Amino acid sequence: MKRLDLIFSERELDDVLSALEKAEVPGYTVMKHATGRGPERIVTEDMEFTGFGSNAHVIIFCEQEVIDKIRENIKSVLSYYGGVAYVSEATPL
Amino acid sequence: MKRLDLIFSERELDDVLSALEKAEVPGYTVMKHATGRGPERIVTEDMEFTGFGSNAHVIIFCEQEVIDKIRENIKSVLSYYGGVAYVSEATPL
Amino acid sequence: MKRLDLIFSERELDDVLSALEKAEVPGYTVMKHATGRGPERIVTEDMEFTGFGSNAHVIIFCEQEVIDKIRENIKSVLSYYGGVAYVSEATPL
Amino acid sequence: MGQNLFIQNALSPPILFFFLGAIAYALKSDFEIPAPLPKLFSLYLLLAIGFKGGIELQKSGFTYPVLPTVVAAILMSLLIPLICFVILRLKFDVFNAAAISAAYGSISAVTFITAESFLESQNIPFDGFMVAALALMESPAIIIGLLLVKFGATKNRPIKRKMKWGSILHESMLNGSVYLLLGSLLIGFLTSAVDPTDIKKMEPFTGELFYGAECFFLLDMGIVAAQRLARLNKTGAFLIMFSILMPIINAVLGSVVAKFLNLDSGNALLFVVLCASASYLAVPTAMRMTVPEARPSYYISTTLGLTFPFNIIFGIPVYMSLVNTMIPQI
Amino acid sequence: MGQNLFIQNALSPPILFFFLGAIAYALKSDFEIPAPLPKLFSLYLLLAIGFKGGIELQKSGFTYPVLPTVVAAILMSLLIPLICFVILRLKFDVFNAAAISAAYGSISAVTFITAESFLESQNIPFDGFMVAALALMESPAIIIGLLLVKFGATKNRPIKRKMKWGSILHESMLNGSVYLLLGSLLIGFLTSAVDPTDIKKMEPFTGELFYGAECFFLLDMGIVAAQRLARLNKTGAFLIMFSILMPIINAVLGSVVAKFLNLDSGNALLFVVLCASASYLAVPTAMRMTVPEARPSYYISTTLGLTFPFNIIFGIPVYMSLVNTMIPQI
Amino acid sequence: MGQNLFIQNALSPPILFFFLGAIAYALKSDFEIPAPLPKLFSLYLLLAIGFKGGIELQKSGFTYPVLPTVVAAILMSLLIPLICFVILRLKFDVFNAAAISAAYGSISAVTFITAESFLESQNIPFDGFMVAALALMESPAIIIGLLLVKFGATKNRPIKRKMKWGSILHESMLNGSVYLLLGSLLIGFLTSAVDPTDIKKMEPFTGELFYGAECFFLLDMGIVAAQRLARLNKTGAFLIMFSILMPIINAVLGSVVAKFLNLDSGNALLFVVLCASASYLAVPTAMRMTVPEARPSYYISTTLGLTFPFNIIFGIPVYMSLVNTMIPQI
Ligand SMILES: Nc1ncnc2c1ncn2[C@@H]1O[C@H](COP(=O)(O)O)[C@@H](O)[C@H]1O
Ligand SMILES: Nc1ncnc2c1ncn2[C@@H]1O[C@H](COP(=O)(O)O)[C@@H](O)[C@H]1O
Ligand SMILES: Nc1ncnc2c1ncn2[C@@H]1O[C@H](COP(=O)(O)O)[C@@H](O)[C@H]1O
Ligand code: NA
Ligand code: NA
Ligand code: NA
Repeated sequence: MKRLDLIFSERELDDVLSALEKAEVPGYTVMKHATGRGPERIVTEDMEFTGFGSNAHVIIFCEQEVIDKIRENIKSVLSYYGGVAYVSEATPL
Repeated sequence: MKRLDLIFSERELDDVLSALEKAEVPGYTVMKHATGRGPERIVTEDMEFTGFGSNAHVIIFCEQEVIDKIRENIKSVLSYYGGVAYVSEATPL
Repeated sequence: MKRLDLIFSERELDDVLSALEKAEVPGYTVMKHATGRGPERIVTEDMEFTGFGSNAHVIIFCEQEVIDKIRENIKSVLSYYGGVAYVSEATPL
Repeated sequence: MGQNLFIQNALSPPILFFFLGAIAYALKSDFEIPAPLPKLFSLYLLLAIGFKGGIELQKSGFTYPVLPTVVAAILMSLLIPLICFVILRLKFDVFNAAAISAAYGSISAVTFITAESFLESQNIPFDGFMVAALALMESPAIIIGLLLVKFGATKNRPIKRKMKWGSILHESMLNGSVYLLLGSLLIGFLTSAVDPTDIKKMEPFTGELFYGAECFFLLDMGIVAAQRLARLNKTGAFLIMFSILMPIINAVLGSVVAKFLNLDSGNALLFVVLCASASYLAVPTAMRMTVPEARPSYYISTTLGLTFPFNIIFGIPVYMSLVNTMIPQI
Repeated sequence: MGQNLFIQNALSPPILFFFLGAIAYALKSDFEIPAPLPKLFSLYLLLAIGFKGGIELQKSGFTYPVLPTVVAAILMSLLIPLICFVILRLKFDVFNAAAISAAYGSISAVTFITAESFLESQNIPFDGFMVAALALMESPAIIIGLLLVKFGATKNRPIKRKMKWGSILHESMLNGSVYLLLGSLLIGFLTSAVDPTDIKKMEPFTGELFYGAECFFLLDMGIVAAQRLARLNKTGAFLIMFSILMPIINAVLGSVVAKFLNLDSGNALLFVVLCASASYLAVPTAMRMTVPEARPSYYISTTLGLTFPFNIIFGIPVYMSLVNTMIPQI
Repeated sequence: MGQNLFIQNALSPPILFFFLGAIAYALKSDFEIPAPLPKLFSLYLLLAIGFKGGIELQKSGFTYPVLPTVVAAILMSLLIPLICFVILRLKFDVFNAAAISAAYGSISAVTFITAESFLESQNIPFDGFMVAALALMESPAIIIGLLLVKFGATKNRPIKRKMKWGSILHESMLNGSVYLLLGSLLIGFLTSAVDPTDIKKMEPFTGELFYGAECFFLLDMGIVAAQRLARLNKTGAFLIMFSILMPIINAVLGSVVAKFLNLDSGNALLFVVLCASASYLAVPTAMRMTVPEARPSYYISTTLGLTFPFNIIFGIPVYMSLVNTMIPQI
């Protein structure tokens, strides 16, 4: 099994989740209120109250096939607004 | 070393933590307020104020033996109420 | 690519982040409000309002070289106040 | 007159803010109230209504009609789930039927508050002791729901899910929101016996602020209800019908009991609203813990997405007309 | 007299709490107000000013000078971005210039509130309908900003970033803070037409609490503004000059229009403040969504880190002197 | 009379809400107030007591007995840690002894507030300037604690842990809660000199709301204290004894000083409570940063889990009796 970590602005959350649903992921977990820095931008806590939005961290445990299905859609969202996506190995307990 | 990720309803947090303590984990980290979707249920933010509870994400870094000790207890909690548990490799910095 | 997970008291966040900047990480993500237990201490939610501070979980995706550059500085912060640091493998999506 | 009441209710700030929230969701506005801010308001509202109810109960004492009304309320919270259960068993298994039934036997504090605000702007008096009825209708409904599972499904359940009396009582009495409501009621009751100046010092917090906080909370409830409503299509037509018709049936039952108890029209409306409303706080939480076989979406989505908005928008004025018909005002 | 005004403003609780926050950051105190608590206050302030504005609008009706003032405000929120755009294009590309321009065409609700508090402690009367002007200046500024991008950069953009009218309107009208402000205005307007007792019940929440909540929020704004200011060095001298001088230019423009509209000095100050202030809520959010090419640090750091503190600390008393000079008081 | 005072205190809303929280934990109710809501209330309470204290200080000026009382309070916050240190060194190393000592030299703002509420319901007058004493007792206690480490453990510490004067002062003066308290005090002091109408506008927020917010916060403190109490078994009998007996010793010391200062019974009680209470906000935070060798559970669990509940439940009425005995009322 694989583990996919996505980190991006929470304002794109709906787009990302519907991309995940389209790829028929078995499930996902969302953690909001993440801050951070990427190659260009810095995301701070005060962006939460200005409506600008902080980051969301989405974790998906799934098979390799699902990862392959996800790739295109997710990449197009992340290339537009920024964000990162990494895959690693994971075994069910 | 191993890394164990557990995601489940925060209402089971006490049960899970005492299962971890029983297996003598060296430590653990808890992140609450996670939302998500599993095979059956969808967990949304409004469940926090209704008392229904959102998800907790628990991370444990430990040796393989501890993982083996944890397995039975954790699985019985997760099979009852739902949730996921995945193991991956990790090396101390 | 590597994935580095750091978990430590949020009061050391500024020190850790400037150590990361010095090592020229390409980016990082911070999740605050984590609680947990380590070998010595237990960190609970009420520490947030007493000003004592809960934990921060920092994730960095970077190359092995950056990890090597980070090591010394991070370890000196974590050895002083406690906290954990683990490295694992990650591939860009 | 019924139509008039409807418009007056629909144009009151709490309902308008509820609409504002619901429309935000419908129009895909990015307006939101992030967690845990709604929790702050729900905790505040429970504390404040409990506390004020306790004070009023101290004032009125246990004279007529306090005790019979409270007893009748408790009986209704036992009876209604049984009726619901019979109806729901036509379509659902024991677990789901019991969980949904318990929700309808219990009450919605926010519906109750909205009804109080409605009475206030209609200048119809009502008594504070009705909060005691409210506070005491949660636990019995949970207990009856769990008993329905215990005896209805005893053979099908694996051993580790066998319900024990201890945990049934724990879930029904110590659920966070029940506990806060009952506790604040008791504190209000005790304090006002001892020291009325302390009560006065609480007034700006529990009293004056209340209406605004109610509006703010309903703004969030509007978003949540709309989200739930949007997901209701998966629950099927039977349950959708149920979540509109059952409140009406319960309201009619309630109004008969209210007439029998000889309540004034204000208290009668509150009694009817208690019967007609369904719980989305205590009961779902308790059911989730003890009856994991039931689908939460059944008992949360219906109560939050349909019964709750129906009651505050249409129910309250309709029930008022009903009460006015049955209990002629002097 | 100008200096006097400056000191009186600087020693008022809102400004002092703002300083308290800013100094906390400067001295590296660990004092902080964790998310989402600032959001609670920003939601509250928007709801309260909207609601109170709606009530006042109901009272005044659309008599003179309400309509011309509101129309003039809308025109200013269309004109100012155009002026800004011309200036900013000297140094920035279309995307950045348009995004920054939109921010300066729009308004800062907190600056407006602070100006109201200032007028109150000066005992200078002003009218509640100015909130309607405030509420209606956000969307046009966003629209003009997006149009500048749509027509100014049409060739350079990849197809998927082509802007559609639907999304321009959506971003400009349904942005969370615009929506809450306009919605609350409408609710205040409707409710006060129907039932004045409901209004009275809201008063402790939306009225009495307001000043304290404003101070608390400004405490947080002090921290945030100082953080932004500290990061401003990367934005360059041109933008730093712009974010101080542009408000002054806009204020002068605004005072001319205010004189032309024959506003009293209180309303005139508010009008000037609307022109001079820049948005850090609605506009940045809308720009982030629709013009990702623009650097957020340009339009957030300047508005929050420089223009906002400049306006509340120096701007308000200076603009007051300006208004006093142009509009002789009787 | 002592018993009477005890019952009157125990039946006041703040203490009852504290019990409600503690019992929730004891009975394993799932009732909780999620982070960061408790932070909202702790920030609010610090801001409000600081601000009101500043106003009162402006009113009273630095006439007798303001200055001597404040100076005495500061001296007590230097003396008490020294006494504690001597006692604690019997069982603990320099680091732990110093950290715990600093906590007991400092104060608990919530204990102080509870004592004020107690005096109000007893109709015993007291002066607002006591808040200045409160605000000025945090930093000296921290400094003395750090000095004890600096000079007591200088040889055992690795170089990088050598304490510098700069960081000692930084930790003691710029700790978030100390900073907010002192800052609000200053703002209240300045504002009330300049403009009394601004003060009036703050009153609903900082004044009227205060009692209710205090109750809400104590509800959370009840949960937290009970959690800490449950974990106290690991700290050993010596520390448990210490955290009950030391407050009493400090109270006796304080009452002698209060008599010497010729304070009225109200101010005397507050003075005694300041001496007897221990810090769980500023001091633990400062110690955590500068003395990581000390175990936080020692200085937090005792102050929060034992000393704090002991003081608000038993301490306040006992100290009142003590004050009444020593300072005969006219
Ligand atoms: N190398 C990285 N490691 C961890 N998180 C990252 C990294 N790069 C970017 N991020 C996260 O992704 C968010 C969006 O990045 P950006 O691509 O700059 O818009 C940042 O705010 C970070 O939270
Ligand atoms: N495949 C998955 N990947 C990531 N998170 C998951 C996955 N499946 C379930 N979860 C998380 O586990 C929670 C409980 O799942 P469930 O088993 O549906 O009760 C969900 O709400 C998700 O947050
Ligand atoms: N083995 C572990 N697995 C996961 N998290 C840990 C582990 N050990 C420590 N932590 C986290 O690191 C924090 C600081 O640990 P400590 O070294 O005890 O100060 C703890 O509060 C936990 O959140
Ligand atoms: Na009911
Ligand atoms: Na403007
Ligand atoms: Na003390």
